[in-house]
Amino acid sequence: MAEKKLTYAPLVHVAALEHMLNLFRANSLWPMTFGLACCAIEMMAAGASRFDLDRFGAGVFRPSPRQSDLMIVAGTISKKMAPTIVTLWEQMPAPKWCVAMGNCAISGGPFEYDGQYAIVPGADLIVPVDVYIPGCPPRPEGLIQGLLLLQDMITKGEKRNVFRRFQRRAEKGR
Amino acid sequence: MPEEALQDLLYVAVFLVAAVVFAVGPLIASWLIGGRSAGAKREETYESGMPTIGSAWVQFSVAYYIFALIFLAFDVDVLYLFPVALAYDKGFVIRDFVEVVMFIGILSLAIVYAWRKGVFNWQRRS
Amino acid sequence: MSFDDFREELRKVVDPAAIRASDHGIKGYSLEVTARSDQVGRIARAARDTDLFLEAISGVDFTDCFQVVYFFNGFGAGSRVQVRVKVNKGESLPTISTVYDAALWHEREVFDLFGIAFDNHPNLRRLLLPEDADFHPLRKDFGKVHAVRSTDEIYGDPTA
Amino acid sequence: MATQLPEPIIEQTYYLNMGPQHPSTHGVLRLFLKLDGEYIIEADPIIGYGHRGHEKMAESHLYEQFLPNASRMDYLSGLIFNHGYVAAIEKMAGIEVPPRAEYIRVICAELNRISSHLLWFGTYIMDLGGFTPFLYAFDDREIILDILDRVTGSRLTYSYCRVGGVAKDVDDEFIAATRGFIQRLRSRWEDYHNLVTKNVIFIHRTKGVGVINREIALRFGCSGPVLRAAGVVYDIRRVEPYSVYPDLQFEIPTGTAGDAFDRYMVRLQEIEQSLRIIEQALERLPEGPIRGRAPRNVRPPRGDSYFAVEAARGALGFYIVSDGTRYPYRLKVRAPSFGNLQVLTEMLPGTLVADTISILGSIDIVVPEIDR
Repeated sequence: MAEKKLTYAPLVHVAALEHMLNLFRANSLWPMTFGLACCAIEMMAAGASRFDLDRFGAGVFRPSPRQSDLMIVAGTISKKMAPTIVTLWEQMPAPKWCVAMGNCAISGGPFEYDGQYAIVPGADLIVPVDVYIPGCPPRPEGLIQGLLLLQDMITKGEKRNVFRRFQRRAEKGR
Repeated sequence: MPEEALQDLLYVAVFLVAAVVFAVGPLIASWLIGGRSAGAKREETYESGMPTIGSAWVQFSVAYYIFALIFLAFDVDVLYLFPVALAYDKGFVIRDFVEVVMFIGILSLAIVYAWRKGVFNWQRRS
Repeated sequence: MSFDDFREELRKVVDPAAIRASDHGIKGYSLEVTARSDQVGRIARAARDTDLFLEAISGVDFTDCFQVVYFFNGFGAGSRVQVRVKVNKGESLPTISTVYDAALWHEREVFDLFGIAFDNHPNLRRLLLPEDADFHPLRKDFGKVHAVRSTDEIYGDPTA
Repeated sequence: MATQLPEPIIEQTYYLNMGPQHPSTHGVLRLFLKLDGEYIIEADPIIGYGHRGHEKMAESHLYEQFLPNASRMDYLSGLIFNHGYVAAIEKMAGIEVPPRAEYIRVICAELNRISSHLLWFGTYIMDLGGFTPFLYAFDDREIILDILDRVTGSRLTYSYCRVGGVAKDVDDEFIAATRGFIQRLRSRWEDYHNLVTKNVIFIHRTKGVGVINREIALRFGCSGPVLRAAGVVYDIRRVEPYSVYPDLQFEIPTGTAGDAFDRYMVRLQEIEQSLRIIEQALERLPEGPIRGRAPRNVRPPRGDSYFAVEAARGALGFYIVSDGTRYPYRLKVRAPSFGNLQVLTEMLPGTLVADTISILGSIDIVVPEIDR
């Protein structure tokens, strides 16, 4: 497991302020355009007209890590690409989150067998991952569910995320 | 210092302070309440994830500079149009319109001049 | 038609015994040439003059030797040619990148995955693996492989 | 004494990595550019960032186990790769495929080709700055993915074609949905042309940019729309006909100048031709079984064979050396984008950096297919 996020806590730490900031951060995640392989196409489909990530504030795909706070590792991580991923992760300003999209990013997926010489089996070996989205490739709905889960993690609880668009059916009844 | 002068100076001072706070404020706020990321590569310049090769302090062609100049001219020009937009069609519609057209017309002479001088088509240097 | 001209050119370069026509429907190529490594340059030049393009270069690792398989193809029907060259382990092949620019990368890939060197290739370095890799993955002695065969077991007749 | 003038600073060049993480390199391709101001002096595409070792995997996996890999190499036209790999084994092992399965394969392959071209259309125009066509194209592409999802179970990486036939039969709703899609795309075709083809900015960015003529294409082994834009009528579906393509009528669109605009026009006309193919295939879809008597475990005879298929990007080839067992001895995949990408080393020097994006986008590459 890569060493934990290596981000220093803010100097001024006021709970209410922190919660408010997390609320805004959660509902305006700016992912970095970072497609490695097949999952990148499903990420694009999620950003396109039908599945539309903009409904959750996560549709603004920034090309540079300096302006993004979410890295979606979408695709197979080859050994030649691993140092670049770590560089991009370190060049992202805090607070930042990482989503491992697809089986290749979770555990090497269909390409992991004992004779494999070319891939890094899993993004969590090189960057700290917050949400894992299984699937090969995961459907855009899967990616959206992963992002919703990440938003709940950021605001530390679904009820606290007042901007959340989709209530789980169980809660809505109560 | 007569009374009104002091009061006018006060407006200027307030405006100045507001500008400084507006500019420096977010920097300090984000430094205080936002966390800071760490990592060896954090300070390096971002170049699609690759280490940069050689330095970027090289001599560029002058066309870049002239491009910037023309942009600057029109950027400042927009600055002057804000008050015009506020005071537009308060009775003298034709006059305002003619004045704005003249203003922009003279400024766009700069572009015509640059165009004629061939700044916009990049010469091939082999 | 350019393909027949190529067949004539080929006769001048390689002795006709080494040229065998094969059924395009089954094999996918209509000419099968077994060449020596020093004839490769002239074959490529003959193909280039008769308007064929280099489709692929692929290495195959056997117990007794490497085999480098060139595929040339024309724009007409059924005009794919397979040229098989036997290369002993440790030997190298002359490059054809002076004739076909496509060979620049194909040869780099064969060098990268098999370790077969191509002499006077302008820039022979690894193509796919990271620069500091020190192994050649597609060799049968590397990693997990089902079986290692000799050329006789597969092609039945010992190639020249 | 006159002050000593500093010796003049010579015009310096600098290196730029249009590197693995770049919005318009369509995957993890790294263009190592030596620049002089806006001009490219030297361009060296560095690949390998998407290398997964498919060919090594094939040597330790059964023929059937390698099926999922085939469509993950070029995930945009995954079904054509899947069809190509399966057809290569069938030809080598002499396995008969019932006609209904052949027609279903052609219908799904052409739908996949259209979805690949639509995705290229969306991303290419987005590279050149227009965002709306991307949403139009993806909207239509989603309908194709729904149709294929219904019968194959996946949207991008298909294992639908199996040795000897296809996995699942198509039902009437699939046929109705496909016909509906053909109507819908034809009705919206006017919008695509009005939105982009007649746009003056697009024409300036692509007309006369990145001219690849017949001679360059020959030297670099280009294929597919890149070669056809240079005026060469070379399409594997016509030159080495496979499956049921011989009894379907369709033309091979070609360009004249071979510039980025011609490649654009060729791909759009190819979409229209694919629609025609699907229509004919739907009418002639025979009844019957969808899987022939394929043996439980596939064991092609000893020897080697090469099988070519027309993928969305060009001539895709499978060179299989078999040692008579159930494991391929060597599986070489001839990737169409390999030759198409290599042309950049010749096209880019002397152009502007902005033209790089236009040329690279018009060539339409998929990186894991090049790196295998």
